[in-house]
Amino acid sequence: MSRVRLRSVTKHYGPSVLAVKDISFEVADAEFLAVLGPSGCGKTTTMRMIAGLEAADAGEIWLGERIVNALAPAERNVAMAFENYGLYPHWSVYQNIAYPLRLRSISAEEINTRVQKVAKLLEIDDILLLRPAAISGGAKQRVGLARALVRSPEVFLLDEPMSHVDPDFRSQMRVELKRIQRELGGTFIYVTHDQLEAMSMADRILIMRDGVIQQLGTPHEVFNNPVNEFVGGFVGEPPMNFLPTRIQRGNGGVQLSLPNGGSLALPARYGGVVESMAGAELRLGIRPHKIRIGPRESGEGGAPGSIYVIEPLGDYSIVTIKLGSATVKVEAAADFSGAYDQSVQIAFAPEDVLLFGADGALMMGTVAC
Amino acid sequence: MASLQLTGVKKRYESVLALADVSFDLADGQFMALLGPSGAGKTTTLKSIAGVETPDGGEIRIGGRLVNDIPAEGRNTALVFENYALYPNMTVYGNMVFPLKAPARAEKFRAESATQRVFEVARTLGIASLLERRTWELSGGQRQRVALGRALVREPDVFLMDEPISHLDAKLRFEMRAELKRLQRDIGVTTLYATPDYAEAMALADVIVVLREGRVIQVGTPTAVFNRPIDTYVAHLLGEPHINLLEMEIQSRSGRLAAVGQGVEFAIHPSQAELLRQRVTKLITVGVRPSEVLVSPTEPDGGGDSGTVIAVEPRGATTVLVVRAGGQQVVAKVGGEQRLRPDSIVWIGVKPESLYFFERESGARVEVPHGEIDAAGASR
Amino acid sequence: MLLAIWLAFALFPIYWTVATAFKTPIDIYQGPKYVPFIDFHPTVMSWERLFGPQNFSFFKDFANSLLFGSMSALLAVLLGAFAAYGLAQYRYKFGFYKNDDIAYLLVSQRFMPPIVAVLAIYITYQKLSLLDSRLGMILAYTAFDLPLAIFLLRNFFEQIPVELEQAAAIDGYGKVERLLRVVFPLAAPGLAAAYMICFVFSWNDFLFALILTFDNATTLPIMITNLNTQMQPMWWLLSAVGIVVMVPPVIVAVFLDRYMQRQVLRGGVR
Amino acid sequence: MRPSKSTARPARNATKRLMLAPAFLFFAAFTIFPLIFTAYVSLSAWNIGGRHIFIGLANYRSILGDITYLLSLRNTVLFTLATTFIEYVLGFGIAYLVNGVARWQRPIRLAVLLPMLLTPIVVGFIWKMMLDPSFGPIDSVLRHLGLPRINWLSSAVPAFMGIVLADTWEWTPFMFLILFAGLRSLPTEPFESARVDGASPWRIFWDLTFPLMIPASAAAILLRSVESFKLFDIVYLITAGGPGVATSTVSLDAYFTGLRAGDLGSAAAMTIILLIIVIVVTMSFLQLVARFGQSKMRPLSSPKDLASSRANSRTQVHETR
Repeated sequence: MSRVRLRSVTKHYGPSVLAVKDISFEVADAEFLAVLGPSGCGKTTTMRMIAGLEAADAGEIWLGERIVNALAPAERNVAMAFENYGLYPHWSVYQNIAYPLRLRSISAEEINTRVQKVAKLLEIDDILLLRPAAISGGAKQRVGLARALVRSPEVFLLDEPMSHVDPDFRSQMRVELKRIQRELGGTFIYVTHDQLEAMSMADRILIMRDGVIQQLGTPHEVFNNPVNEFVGGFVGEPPMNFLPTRIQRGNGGVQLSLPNGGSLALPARYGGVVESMAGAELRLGIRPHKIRIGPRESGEGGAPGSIYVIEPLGDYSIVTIKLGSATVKVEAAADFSGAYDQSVQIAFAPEDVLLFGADGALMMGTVAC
Repeated sequence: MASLQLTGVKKRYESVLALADVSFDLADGQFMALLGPSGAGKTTTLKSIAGVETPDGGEIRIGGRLVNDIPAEGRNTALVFENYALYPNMTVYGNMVFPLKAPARAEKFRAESATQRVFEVARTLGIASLLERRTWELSGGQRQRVALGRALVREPDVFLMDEPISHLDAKLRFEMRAELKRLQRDIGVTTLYATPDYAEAMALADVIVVLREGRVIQVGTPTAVFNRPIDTYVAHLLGEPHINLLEMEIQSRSGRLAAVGQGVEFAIHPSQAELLRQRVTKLITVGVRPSEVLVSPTEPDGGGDSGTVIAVEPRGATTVLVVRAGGQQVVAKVGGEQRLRPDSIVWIGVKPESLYFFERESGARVEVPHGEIDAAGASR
Repeated sequence: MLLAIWLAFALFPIYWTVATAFKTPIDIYQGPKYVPFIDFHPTVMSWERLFGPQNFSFFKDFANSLLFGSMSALLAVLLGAFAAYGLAQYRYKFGFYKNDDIAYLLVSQRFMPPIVAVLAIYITYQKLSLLDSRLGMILAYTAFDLPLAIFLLRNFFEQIPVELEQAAAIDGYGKVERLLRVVFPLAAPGLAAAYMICFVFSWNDFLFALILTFDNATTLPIMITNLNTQMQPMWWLLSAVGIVVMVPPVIVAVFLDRYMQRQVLRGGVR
Repeated sequence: MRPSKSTARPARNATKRLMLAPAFLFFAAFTIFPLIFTAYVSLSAWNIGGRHIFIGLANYRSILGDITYLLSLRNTVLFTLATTFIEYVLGFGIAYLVNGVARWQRPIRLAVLLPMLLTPIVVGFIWKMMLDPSFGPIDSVLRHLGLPRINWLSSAVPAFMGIVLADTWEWTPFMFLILFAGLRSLPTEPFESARVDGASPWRIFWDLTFPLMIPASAAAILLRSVESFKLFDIVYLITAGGPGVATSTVSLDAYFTGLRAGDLGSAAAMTIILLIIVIVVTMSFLQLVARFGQSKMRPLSSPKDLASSRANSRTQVHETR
């Protein structure tokens, strides 16, 4: 196992498409790194460059103590699981998993032991003799994963390895995969567009957008201290609310204006930082579970609004509230009831608020992390 | 707008029984969700109602009128397909005006009012600026809205939707879900919505019909189905993370009843004790939702069962823990501020009133005898 | 490199033919001459002869080839489209025969050496006075093209998502209108492609024309063999006719190739 | 499970059948009827004027003793074997090379395909020119290289080779077309995973490319060999079967016997025998592919694998239905 380093790596497709733009990061030995972003953000390209399936236009890719830019995939000793399986269609599941071992002149018994072991781990030991065409998409994905895990490479590269897995089985697989990684002590790079997968498995998350790194941090960091609006909106479900706001000097302190005549008084400790920004158009971010429906209490901010939609979800409800032309989603109790268009108040505490500038960058974050 | 009734609808494709027996009533203006995994018969049900599949038996009534022998073009339904099925040879406008130019409606919407109607709906859906576009130039969310628009322009008697938002990204899905619900309520159109996602079904619908292998197994309001699932299957289907289903035994402990499993023991609420008393020493499946599992890093006053954390999934606002206690594995959903590490020791407990009891063999929930029958008819 | 050798091998004979069409008989019979303007002086002599007044049967044969190709392709595509649509859209069962078996049966005609059928057709045509008739040739070519059209179009109709026609039904359109407004517009590229391929097959045929025609209904390939059988083959003239015969299939191929590059059904579903 | 595509109710069954009717009509009139009729003619003494009497298998007996026919038959079979083999190997190679070309692929592809698009009779003429012993370019090239001149069309073996050469020129593109399409439709991901798994290009070819190309190869070989059995046009034009009957084929022999010599009965018998051979060859080839495909596609199989493969294929059928 080794650490992986990328230094100023850039990749173009054709003259006009910049897939990955000058990215640098390091994955520690035995770390589980999730690369998270929407489709087209460059996350898969990044992984394929590490595997050697794409050549970087510029920059260095290090595996352990080697620069591998010039090496063919076969010489890099990496294992990869593909989103669309990449299974050998004419061979059985067993033969698929065994293939990388057979290429390495390992004895037949050893191969058999290792294949059986990994198959049991991924619960595919009962389909070892079937061909890929005869098994479900989720099972194919597990076979692809097994073929990667059966090896002992420098780094495991996993490209959306659960996207076709039955949702029912996915939560179990997340737990299993995380456990396998800890047991193997392997370096994992895991590409996904699903923030839940990234949050629940990774030691650190690398968030990308349009070929540029947005943030690299632990799940707690990216959730609680997103560096910009994009990260704030991408991580967390239901997504973070964003409201237009403006800094005002009010009765005895600094205030944030809220839609529909609402306001939020900032505690004195923030005053100095933002006072200079008075009048600027900003965006206020607040998580749905940090908003309360009800009259505001002292020290809280809030605004009047009306109920737009109520969505009961069993454990809780999501209530969408219209504040003039803006809307916010609020996580309310499971038994929340109310009439459509009924007038309500929302309230939240200043320490749960994030402030973003016009360019989307974080200006003021929560203290707690 | 009209009511919709299905009675004993059956459909077989060669060796596969798609619909074994589907019956339900959908009142005028109601929003009903068909909930079930793929293969449960949702799409076949929708297509049978629309008239593009012919059921082998049973009756379908729209607004009281038997439509079995009326071809699709005569039924005035609208169906939003899972893959949208936009006509690639037409513009967005062409797609949306298409149903209005059909022979059956040509009179009602003459050229001028058809155009107006399309503009009106396009404006409601925020796609008025896309009308001249070709369908392949649109993003997934835009296509979904065009499909919705094409369905809405005709003022259908019944509005059918087949997983219309399942291919959108997470953020858009949250937005569209709320918009759809509000839109349906504002228009008041009778709606049947197929989805495999329990959250969509609960969030949107007035009534949920749970389908399994071509059979209706439960009908009820979202909260009724969630809180009073008819069996372990429904209990498992609704809720994320899934409900914990633990194999236990009812035992009498110094006069009080308790559910006892390997390494865990839950007290039983007095209100349920009466019902369970005759099952003492019987094997039973106990259900407890992860959000109802109490986890504490120190031993609580009343005691409890200790276990080892084997997985920690931070999700931001919440954290999901997998705890191994005795021979059982229990999933718990706790606050996001919880910072437990794998291998730490915790104590778990449950409030007695949050337990569900199911027959071990059949999976049927042990019925609570009185006062809990839901208005929409939880029993079927 | 290997590829370049093959390309030279593939292209040289074609070049040779084109060059020959611009030579005089003397250039030809003095042994091989390769490069125009250096080796030999290009002339349009053969072309004058071909289009000139004292011409033999060139215009008649050309018109026949064109007529047979276009009409038989039209019929084959029309009738083939019905069968192909049916096979793609419905489920059939005649005894043990289901869709795939029916399609296979119809297409299996292509496996039969045409000489087997053509003798019987010769006798039958003789009886029906269809020998050397234009109608007879069109019918024979239609039969000859039909399996091909069915094979191509069935694939094509199967690629049209069934949901599109279902959507049109729900939108309020009857069967005929659904076909006209949704299915056929979407299938138009496939119909065009099948038409062109059928045209070329009819156009290129030699055996049917050789056996079933002798005067009125002869086609260009027959003209070539007639010129060829003379003691001193008029290579210069033959090359010119050959070029005329070669051009339509090549145009069709270039056109189809461009066509296949484009995604035909993009944006339809999802 | 695949939902029925039928949007029809029972009343539309008539429409459904009507759609197939014209195709079946043509099939009956131009395939089934001629087939039966030819079989009947083959059992008769039937001359071109129309007089005929039933003579049983006499035609078959006489043609099977006829050296011209036997030679034609041998030529047809040899010719099919030779061209199919040569064209397959060349076609695969060219497809593989063109598939690896990044720039100018479209014009190269068209250039490779060109010979196949030409009207066969024109191809015949072109090669007659090419092979001409006095005025043809091939002859002149051989002369320049100081090699012995070959009198292509007037002695038996070179004439046969000349026909094979012309056919290879014309139809290798067809093999290329199908094999190239096959290569292009191969999924890319298995090849990428093989690269990551550490397989060399050589192993990738033999472990993946070749086995995955078996269906395309089988289709190409089958279609091409069936076409080869029909060979008529270019031979008619280049040698007319000559010198003597050295390059005669069954189709050619039947044509001359039936329409030039007027003995339709014998000609019919000749074609029926050809048809039987084509059917037998096609069937046994398909059988061979099925068996070869089984073993070649499972090079690692253990007995246990083989035992399960039958169950496996059944599941597969079920899935695709």
